[in-house]
Amino acid sequence: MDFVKPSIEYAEIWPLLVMFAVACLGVVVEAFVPRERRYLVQTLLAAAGLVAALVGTILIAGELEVLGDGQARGLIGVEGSLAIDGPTVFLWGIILVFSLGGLLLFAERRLEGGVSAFAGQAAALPGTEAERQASTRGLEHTEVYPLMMFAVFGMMMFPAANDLLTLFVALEVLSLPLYLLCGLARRRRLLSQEAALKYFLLGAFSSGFFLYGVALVYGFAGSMDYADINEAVRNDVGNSSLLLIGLGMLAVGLLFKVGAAPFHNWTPDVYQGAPTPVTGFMAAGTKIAAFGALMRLFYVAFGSERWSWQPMLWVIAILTMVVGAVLAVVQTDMKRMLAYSSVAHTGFLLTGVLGVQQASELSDGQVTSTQAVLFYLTTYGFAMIGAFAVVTLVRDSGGEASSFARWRGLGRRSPLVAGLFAFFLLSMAGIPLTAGFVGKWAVFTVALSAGAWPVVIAAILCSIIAVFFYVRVIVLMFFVEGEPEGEVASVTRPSILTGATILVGVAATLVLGILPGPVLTLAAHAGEFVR
Amino acid sequence: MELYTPVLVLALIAAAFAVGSVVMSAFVGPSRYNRARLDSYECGIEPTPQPVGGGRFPVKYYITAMLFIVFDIEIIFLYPWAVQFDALKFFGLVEMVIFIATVFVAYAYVWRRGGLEWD
Amino acid sequence: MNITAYVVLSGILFTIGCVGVLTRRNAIVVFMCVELMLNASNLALVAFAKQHGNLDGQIAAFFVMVVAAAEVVVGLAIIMTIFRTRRSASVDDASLLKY
Amino acid sequence: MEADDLSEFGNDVWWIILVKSLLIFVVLVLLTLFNIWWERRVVARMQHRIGPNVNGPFGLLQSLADGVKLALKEDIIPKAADKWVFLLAPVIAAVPAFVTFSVIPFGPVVNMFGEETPLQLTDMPVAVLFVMAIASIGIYGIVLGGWSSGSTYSLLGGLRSSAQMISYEVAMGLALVAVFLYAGSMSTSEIVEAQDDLWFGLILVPSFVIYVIAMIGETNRAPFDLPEAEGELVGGFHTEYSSLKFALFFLAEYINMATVSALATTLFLGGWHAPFWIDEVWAGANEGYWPLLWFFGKVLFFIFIFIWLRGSLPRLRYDQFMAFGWKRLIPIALVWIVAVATIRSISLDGGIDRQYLLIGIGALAVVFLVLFFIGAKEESDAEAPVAVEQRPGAFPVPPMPAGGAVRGAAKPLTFSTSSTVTGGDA
Amino acid sequence: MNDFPWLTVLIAVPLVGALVTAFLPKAPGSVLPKQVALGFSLLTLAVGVAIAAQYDTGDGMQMTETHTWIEAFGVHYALGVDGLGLLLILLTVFLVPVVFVASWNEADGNNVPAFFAWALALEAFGLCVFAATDVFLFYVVFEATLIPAYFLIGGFGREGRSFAALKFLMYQLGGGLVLLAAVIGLYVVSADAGSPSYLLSDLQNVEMSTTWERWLFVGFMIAFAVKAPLFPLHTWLADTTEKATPGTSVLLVCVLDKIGTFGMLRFCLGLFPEASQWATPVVVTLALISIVYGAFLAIGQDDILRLIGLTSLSHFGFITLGIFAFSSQGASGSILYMVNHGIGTAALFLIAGYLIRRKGTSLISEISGVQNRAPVLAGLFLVAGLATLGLPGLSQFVSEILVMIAAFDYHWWVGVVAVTGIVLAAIYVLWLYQRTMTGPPVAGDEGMKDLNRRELVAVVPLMLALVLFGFYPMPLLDAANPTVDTLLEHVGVSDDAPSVPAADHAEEGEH
Repeated sequence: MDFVKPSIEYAEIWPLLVMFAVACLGVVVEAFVPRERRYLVQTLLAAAGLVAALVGTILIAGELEVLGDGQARGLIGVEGSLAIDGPTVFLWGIILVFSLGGLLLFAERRLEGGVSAFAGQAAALPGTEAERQASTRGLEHTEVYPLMMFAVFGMMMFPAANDLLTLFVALEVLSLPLYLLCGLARRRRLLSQEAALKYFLLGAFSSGFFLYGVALVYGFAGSMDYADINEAVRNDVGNSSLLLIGLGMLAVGLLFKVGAAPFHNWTPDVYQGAPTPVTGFMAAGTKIAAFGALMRLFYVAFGSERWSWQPMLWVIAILTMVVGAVLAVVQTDMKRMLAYSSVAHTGFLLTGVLGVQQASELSDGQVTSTQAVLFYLTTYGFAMIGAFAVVTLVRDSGGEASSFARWRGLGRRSPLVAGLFAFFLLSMAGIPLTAGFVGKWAVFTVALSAGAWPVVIAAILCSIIAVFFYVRVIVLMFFVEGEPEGEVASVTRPSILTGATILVGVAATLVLGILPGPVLTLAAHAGEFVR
Repeated sequence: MELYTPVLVLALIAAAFAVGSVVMSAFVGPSRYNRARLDSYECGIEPTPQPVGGGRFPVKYYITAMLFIVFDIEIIFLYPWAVQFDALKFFGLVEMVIFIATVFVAYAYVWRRGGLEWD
Repeated sequence: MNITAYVVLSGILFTIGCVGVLTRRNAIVVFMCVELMLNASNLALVAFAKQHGNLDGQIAAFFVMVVAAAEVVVGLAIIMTIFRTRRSASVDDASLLKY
Repeated sequence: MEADDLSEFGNDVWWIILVKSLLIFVVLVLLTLFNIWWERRVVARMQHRIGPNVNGPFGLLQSLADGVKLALKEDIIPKAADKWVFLLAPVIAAVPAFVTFSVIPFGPVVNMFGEETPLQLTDMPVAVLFVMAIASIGIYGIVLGGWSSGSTYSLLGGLRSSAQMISYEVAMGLALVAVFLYAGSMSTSEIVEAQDDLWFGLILVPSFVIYVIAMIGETNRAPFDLPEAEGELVGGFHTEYSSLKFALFFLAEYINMATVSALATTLFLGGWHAPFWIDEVWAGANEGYWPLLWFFGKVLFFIFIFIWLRGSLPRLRYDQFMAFGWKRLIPIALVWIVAVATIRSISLDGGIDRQYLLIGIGALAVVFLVLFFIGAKEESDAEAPVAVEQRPGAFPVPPMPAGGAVRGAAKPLTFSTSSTVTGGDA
Repeated sequence: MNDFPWLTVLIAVPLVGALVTAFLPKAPGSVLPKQVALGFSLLTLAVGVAIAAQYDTGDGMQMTETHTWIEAFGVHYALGVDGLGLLLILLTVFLVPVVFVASWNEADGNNVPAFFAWALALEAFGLCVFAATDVFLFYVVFEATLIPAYFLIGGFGREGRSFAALKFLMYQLGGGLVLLAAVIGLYVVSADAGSPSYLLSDLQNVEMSTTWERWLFVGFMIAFAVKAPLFPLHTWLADTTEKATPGTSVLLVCVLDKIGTFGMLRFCLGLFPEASQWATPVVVTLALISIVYGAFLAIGQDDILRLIGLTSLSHFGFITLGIFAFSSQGASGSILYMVNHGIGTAALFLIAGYLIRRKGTSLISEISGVQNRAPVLAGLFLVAGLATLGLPGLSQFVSEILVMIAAFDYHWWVGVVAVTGIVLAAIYVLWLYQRTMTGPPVAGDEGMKDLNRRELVAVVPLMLALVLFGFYPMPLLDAANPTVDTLLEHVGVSDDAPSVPAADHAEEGEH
């Protein structure tokens, strides 16, 4: 057997490796550093890793070579299994930024009176003496940091994956730590555990579909490599029913991850049950990573098969938006509402994804679908992580108070925090002068350019519905007259960590709303996916 | 496929023997009913009632099982690597050292946190 | 080599797993059905690898095993926690999260 | 390359296959009977007894007599048992035990009834993996047997047994990696061939040692026979089994002994190659049916070691046993693999600067030392024992000693040395 | 001076004012925020006047500023004024201080700085809307006006305001999102035609297919019809005016809603001339329905603020009718109408506000005989009311007549129906006056005071303007006519009737 020695482009993938190394180091720290010093070491280590990776990503971004046709920059490395191109680097960048935000939320200890939002001892049964002991002794799971780093590693690998196998592995690397993180809430542990169980079972189920899709597509193309699959699709070499079924199953797996209808069922439960810092991190990170992967898969591997998946995406996008928007209206819990709104956002993002066109069909300087989706992901991430950070602040005697009833009149009691939250909501609703508006504009534009006007119309209608439920929250916070009955939540003063996250979120949302130019240019500069 | 046919033959022979033994033991031996004999053996005392579903195991066993899975998987990767090592040479060495080190990280964690302690 | 039989078998296994996930109520059984799905995929991968005469599928099968193992580890941990709390592994009992 | 080298296999006509299969089956059954007898004799010798000597010459038929006796015993199925699983478990335990032998090479190609065929039922590119896989199925038999009995002893015995087997299987599997590294194959016949000059047992001593230890743990033999520790668990997982079903478990255990011995022979002691360079002086030693002699000689050597250990060592405590497997064997095996790979890499590839390799090895060694010995003292980090609530319906268990389970060795006993009693015969 | 960014300053002043005011201490009874806000609004007025002084009628877009904003979308920060924009800008900068003075105590007991800050923000966005010459910029500020408006309605006003605010916002955003679709469509069209750009000047040269043009027109028109409001998208109007404070209502109806008609002129006609003609029958019909239906609804109201709100529905019908009659009289009349309606309705709202503040109720059935107790109030109310019904000599008469001419020109029955609107207007105004001001005074309001000085200061300028423009509308027409001419030329309609005799006043562009 002839054996070609593999080569690995360490210079281009080192941020990825840094994340992995930091995760592993985190585990070692967990093993060898005394308990009382772990928190500090872990947070510093994780932060240092994220910053290092971010710096690396920026450096690499500056050095990517422009490929032959000028559409794409970057290279395919590690024996064809990773593609380090413009979109990858862009996605890495925003994933790392949001992970930093997530990390700050993870590290917040002031809200719970000196402990983190995670269970003191996950193994202790809820409501038992052991649990009380764990909490009086101030135990906490610092394992969440390595877990998070592993998840970030998976998130970075996911959009970079250039073959189906890497894609699958990345999918799992990103999912598995999140399953665990979801079940680690300090308060409402039953809820949290249940969320973890649901997330896990449904996630495993969908990855089963995904994997079978991988197998079928492999059966069709005889290769896992995107380029080879594309070649096979173009030449129509194999059994095309294998391809279609496989494509559908792959889509199921990815659409599950992004939370698109009809595979969105986990989203509200998990968003609600998971510890809020995790929710924020997950809502931003997973979606970014999964959309990156989705686009690369569909554009690069199945680009020639566009006519068979675009209609499917049309239907799914419309369905997702409708489901997300309509169900969000009837929610009475802030986290669930945000979850459904994130489903609706998935629909909007899909609207951008399906707006792909050949380079020749675009005029000079026109917004491309990649650019639009990348930008939308950026705005979405800032708004989501900021909004969930605000949710962590609003508390009553039982911890976080996420039910609507508790939020009544919050705007009068804490106008600043309520105002910031309202601002995030307005951004999500897509009101001009916020980032969300520009993002929406971009994805709708590309969809309309690609002729998907029914989807755009549906999206507009859903936006109207969406505005309603966002505004309802603002009404609830600011304009509900009369004294609320029952206990109401108040805003706990956070430490600098959460405060910084919220402020950065607000600032970014505002700046991206008023001056989106630089980021849009950056996204345009990222170019197309390398093939 | 011919490589596996003999295995099947041997398995069939063994299975025939084993099943035959089980069946035979039901017929050959004597059968004298005795209520106490059909109870679970607990050194002569009344057997403790068993919860439905076969009772619960200590969590330790799960941990062992999980650890086993981790290492078994590691072995799965080590075998092909070992067989092809001559072709992989130094590259293979480096990659595998990284791989083993990674597993070792988890291993050290489990060890330090008391996952390998048995009472 | 004709691989239709293998693919059909894997399809059947996959369907069994899928139906199991959808109909069974015990979390562990659901989980086992998921594993069945993964292994059905493995079978298909290996069969296709044989058909195409390259090793990609087999390598993939290896990785799938790893992933499946990791999933087992994570999944069992989660299911056990729930089981210890509720004394039940039924997914129907996990119903605190609703609309 | 595998396909070429395995060309000798898979060409047998059907009756040769049948004959070879039957032969293996018969040999295994006979070997079991012999081993039981031999064990009893040897242990008896060690204990200054005579052992079975009534039935047949030297009591050789004693085992057979026992078997027949077992068959005539009442076949009990406890009422708490899960009947079908209870019946199935011994079958599951026994069948894999036989099957593993199908890839063990007994000798080179011979002329069998006019057909040229290797003295090996079959071989495959992944033969050793096959052995490991099939052997693992046997564990199911034990777990299911323990679980289906519906008895606490059985359940715990079965669990312990399986925990023990899988623990030592890891070490065993790791020990084999070095062999594959040197043999470049997992096919048993090729591994044997690769040991034409030098046995792996000699150049890969740590692997060999680990393997031998692991194989004893794997087969639940003394000093690792905890699942059947009579003092604690009565009969372990087969407490509730009787008659031939019990015999099947017994059979499986002894075949497993033979299997792991045969595997050890194959992988480390040159398989059917004649020992001590006999073939240097006698060219025919490695041809024809002679290798059978060497092969069984080596297998019986291992069996003897089993017996010897049983006769001389006390049983380990369970925590010591698990700790030994997880905390010693596995890390050592892993380190050894890296070392072997490094050495192999050096010998293959002269282009690498050895200095770097040495530095690398040194660094690795330091890392491992740090990992295992720096923090070894402060075990305080082990999670505090979580008090599990007593719920109605749980097993009534006696309260734990204050401060948790007692750990570590007991204080050495001291006796007043007024008079010494000369040890008499047992 | 031409390089000086006058328009940016015009927008920036109230915006800065809003920020400053918002962060002033909100101690109860503090007048500082009010004074600061008023100061900023007066400053804005000054800037507005300065712009007007430099404005050269007949020179098309002036004081233009163009900066690239979002390159990827072809979006520019582009401002400029023509006659249409200028008039509306002046109306805005004029009304805001008036509203501030009139609403001096409206927000007491609530978050005072917020009220004034939001109002200033609203002014800033509104000015930006009228000055924008980039569709995207227009859209952004168009939507952005909703936020301050929403908070003004939802935060200040009467019981049930939060629902009214929500209804307002949902309607407006719904319209806005439809507009968004159309704006996006414009991008696609312009991208297909070459490189994407949102500049009005670029877009006017883009060739688009009839289908595209019509669809985009529909999108724009729906949004503007919600804004304006036009039947059947008007239902938010009455609720909003009823619940909001009169000051807010002035800002909404007299300034914000003008964006709708402004948009029709500038964008519907400017960008989609063929489609505008294609849609004329429908739009005209809707406008007529609005005129008559609005008037009937107004007659039936028992709430003064609702009533005034609904009169606006009728008036906006007139404006729309004038626009879509496609004649210079119609268009000029509409532009004039926008200004005059702004002034007249503002006066009505403010005086009604005074009344309601005194009476504590807005129900007509509970108010009676006010003119005995507060003759000045009643008198001013009558003047404003008469202006609304189009009494000759007051400003609205001129615009109404122009629109009427255009309507009869368009088709005789259109004119007939429109005339009905005037008749009905007489009914609701006079009947309103009769019911509230005349008759026996209600017991219990003996202590009712007449207007104080502050209140007079707010209303008198409006009254003066009503009278001034009633007799001398030329400055307004001078400003409007060049715009109208270019627009009609663009649409491709040539007047067969002589234009309004304004040509010889072209040089006088002073007010």
